[in-house]
Amino acid sequence: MATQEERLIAAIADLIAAPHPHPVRHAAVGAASPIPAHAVMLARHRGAEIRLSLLQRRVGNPFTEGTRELFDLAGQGRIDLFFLGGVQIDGAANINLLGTGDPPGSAARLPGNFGAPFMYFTVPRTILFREEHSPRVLVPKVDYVSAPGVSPRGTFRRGHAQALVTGRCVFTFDPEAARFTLASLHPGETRQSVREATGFEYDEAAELGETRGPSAEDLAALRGPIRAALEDTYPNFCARVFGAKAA
Amino acid sequence: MATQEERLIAAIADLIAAPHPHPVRHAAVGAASPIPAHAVMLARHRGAEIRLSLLQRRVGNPFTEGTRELFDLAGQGRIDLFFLGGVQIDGAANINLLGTGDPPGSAARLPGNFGAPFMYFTVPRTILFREEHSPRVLVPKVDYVSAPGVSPRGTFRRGHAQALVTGRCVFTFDPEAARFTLASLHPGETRQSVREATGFEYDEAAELGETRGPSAEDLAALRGPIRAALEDTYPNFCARVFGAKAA
Amino acid sequence: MIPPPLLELDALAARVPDGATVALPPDNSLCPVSLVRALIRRGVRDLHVIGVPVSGFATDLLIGAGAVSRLTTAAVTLGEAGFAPRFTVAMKSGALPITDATCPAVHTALQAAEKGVPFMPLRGILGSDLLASRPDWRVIDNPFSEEKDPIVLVPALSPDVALIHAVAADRAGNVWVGRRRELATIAHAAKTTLVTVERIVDGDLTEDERMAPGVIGALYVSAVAVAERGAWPLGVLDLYGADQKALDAYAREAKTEEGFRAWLSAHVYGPAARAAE
Amino acid sequence: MIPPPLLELDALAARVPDGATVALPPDNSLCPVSLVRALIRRGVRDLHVIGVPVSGFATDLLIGAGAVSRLTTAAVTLGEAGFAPRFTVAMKSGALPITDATCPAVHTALQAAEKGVPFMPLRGILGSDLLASRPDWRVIDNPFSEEKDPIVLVPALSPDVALIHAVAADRAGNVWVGRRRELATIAHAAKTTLVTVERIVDGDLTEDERMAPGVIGALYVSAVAVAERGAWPLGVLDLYGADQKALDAYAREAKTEEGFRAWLSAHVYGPAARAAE
Repeated sequence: MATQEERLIAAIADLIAAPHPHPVRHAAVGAASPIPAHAVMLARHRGAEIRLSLLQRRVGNPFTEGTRELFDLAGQGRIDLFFLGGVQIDGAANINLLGTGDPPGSAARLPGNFGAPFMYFTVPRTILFREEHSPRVLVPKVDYVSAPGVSPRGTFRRGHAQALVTGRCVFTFDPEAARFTLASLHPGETRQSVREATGFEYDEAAELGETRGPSAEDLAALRGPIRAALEDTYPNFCARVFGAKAA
Repeated sequence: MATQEERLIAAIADLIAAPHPHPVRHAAVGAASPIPAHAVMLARHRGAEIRLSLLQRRVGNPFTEGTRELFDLAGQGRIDLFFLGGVQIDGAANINLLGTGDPPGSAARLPGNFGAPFMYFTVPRTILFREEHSPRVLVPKVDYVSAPGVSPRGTFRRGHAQALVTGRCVFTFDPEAARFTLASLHPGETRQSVREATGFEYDEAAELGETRGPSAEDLAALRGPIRAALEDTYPNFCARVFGAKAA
Repeated sequence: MIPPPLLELDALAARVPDGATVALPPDNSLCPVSLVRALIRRGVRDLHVIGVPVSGFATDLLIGAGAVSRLTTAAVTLGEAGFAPRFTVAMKSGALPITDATCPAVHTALQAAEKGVPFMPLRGILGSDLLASRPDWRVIDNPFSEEKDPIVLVPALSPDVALIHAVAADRAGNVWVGRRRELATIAHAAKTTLVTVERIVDGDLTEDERMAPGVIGALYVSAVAVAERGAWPLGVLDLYGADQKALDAYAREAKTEEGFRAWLSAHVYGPAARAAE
Repeated sequence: MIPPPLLELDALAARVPDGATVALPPDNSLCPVSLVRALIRRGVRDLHVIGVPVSGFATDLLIGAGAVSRLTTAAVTLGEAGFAPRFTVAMKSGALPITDATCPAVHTALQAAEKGVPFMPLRGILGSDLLASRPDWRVIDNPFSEEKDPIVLVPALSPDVALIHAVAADRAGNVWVGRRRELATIAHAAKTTLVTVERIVDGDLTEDERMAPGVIGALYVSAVAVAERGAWPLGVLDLYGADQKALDAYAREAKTEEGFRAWLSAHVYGPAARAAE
């Protein structure tokens, strides 16, 4: 029986492997993103050739030019996939990492923009991920635009959000229309339950299936070799999701 | 008895110590400049607190960011003194490192500009040094301006040539007038002999003495501890000027 | 070539003037926490703290101690320990003016200072509210493009003081920070660089080709003090890890002013804290 | 995460297409001379060679072999051995189009590519004939200055191929260049980076905090070949020095076309030269 986290990992791994004009050869994942990191590892386990750079590993991180290197890599176009979230995400894929209220941050102040205002433009594929799926997160219009979901023509931009994965469903994003489309429902969700939990407008795919969960082989990989590879980087997550460590 | 090289070293050391709005705390010297390097060492021996960065030392050079660091240092304003020469130098302190003829380089092609077009602006004190003092070197107008001696107001520039030292004399430079002034004659030279060997116009100091040579203590330092410090960097020069190495 | 002076920690802290613009590395990058504690003991005031590129534990201490009058940073977080408690309180009360940034813009501003140019361009950012909040940034049309191509220019940032922790210093004042090259950029960009180190080593670090790539040369270093375990409760490369329990305890206790004061008493002002330095 | 392939030297040389824009480090900075000899053997043509920031022995070989159709560099010199003979002859005959530069402009152009921006500013240069000869550079008024403040903008330069020599590679394809960080900048800026190394080492260089600061990560490395003494007659850090006698002999012999051909026969085409690689 797969956990919710394992289902989300599998859903993101499916998105990584989905047909897309820009293939993923190199994905970068931040310290606070265990589910995306596991998803990249699962996509690799399934056969994709992807380099995974885990940021902020204390020992043995892949970068040798300090924290600047991640952003230089993205600027060079050498990072194909990045993950972003936000305290708010709106229907045009604008993301808010800074805070809510007017002025922004007065209601709730979050840590800040990090690299999002840059990475959303320079990395060709972004998967938005936010487990909480509620009207306070998925809003009609973000209180603060850390980075816009789409840009006017003539703006340097390598890509956009490919999809938004939440605890309830997967939305795909169409940058031409600047709109999300509900693509699949996680087990137990309905068109109606998602509609009620979503503060922004979106379209619905005609054929709306259940989000594909992890296979038995996926689960064995996640609980075995992938856990072993990521345990040092995400000890708390691994203990919580995969249970006590095998001796 | 001092050699010609030792006299030039002493003359440059005197210029380094001369009153100037910008004191020298850090001098950088290239691989092809043994006389300036020895001059900085002599100024230090006489008591000045100067850091000397010897560029392009194969082992143990002071830079840890590659060859870029020299130029970044200069850009930061952390290099106070640099030395430049040229295949031609004119009366407005324009320097030509590239070549002669029309088009430039067609008569004689030199290696190229190196960092001169940048260093002449970003380093507050430049001492021009060219041992050959002849009408073909000291010209009315350089065939190619690698870097200009003066710049229009409103141009970012930290300083100018302080002086020009040749095998015959020392000229000081006045950037307001964009003119050199003959300041001292090396032994054996006269106002007339310098005039005849100089292709550009210049002024003459009212009191025109002989360029001060090295003291007995200077010579002992040059032939002893300074030689020992620089022998690895300038082996050919040290052997030629200071004689066979003491066992 | 007099090397930078080797001082006692409190003497190093005394070199940070009130009102200075002070650059601090992030929590995972040789952050000089002992020096920050010494600064709080000396009662430093009115600092403009720059997070390079983000801020964490050390900045939260300074905010709680009332030493910060402005903060410029791409984010403030204690990482796994959660939100930075004194930052969160200060933002809620509106007491702390903040200039928000984004990580690459902080690096770009320091690199511009490192190269001695007045600005550098940076992609992205266009259409964000971040850009709207930064009147000190400019947007121009890329002069090299035939077509309309707006691009952000970030002005150079030269902090008054860079505060960093290094693994070691040699007697010439060269310091070793390893792969954390952003610390070199901070030192290059800053007017003054004050460094705490785990230890002093013999020999010249720039003469060892294996060590040289991780060195910040002495000519950028204004003064050095030894501070063993000087990043605690943060970590230092592979020397020691972050003390996650201590950070979790801080994140919990410092949620209240009272709890923060108790933390300061125990870990900054207390005799045990002083004796440990 | 397939590592870059480990090839034979000639197979590495085969990856440099005719007509490519090729960046080469200077003579004192891990210059891949064995690879350049292999390129000449394969008869490479029509290269646009970029000196980073200056050019020396390796570029002179390529010029003499007729492989260079354009040269962009801040200077060409053999250092203590004097002028570069085939460069000097080519300039005299007018056969080699040259784009003159200045060292910091070369670094700036590569750093712009490294950061993914279309240009970077650079101080100085104004009023020089160098500026007049570079229509690809622009002068703008510093948008951050109240007063008139002209400044040069240099466009980003992304070479097709970077050719570098490194001390070692690990089996993951990470290569160690030590303090020669300009090699990292070349690799970051280039589309393809081909590396010769003195040797292959066990373990992961990025996992060793002492080695990591001198590493160019595998993700920038396209392919690797072992070339022992691969910089000869140039030197490699503290491993071996330049062979000054060999360089002096080259500078002397290559002054004539005949002498240069003889040098190639002995050191590039000869069976001894091949056997040595």
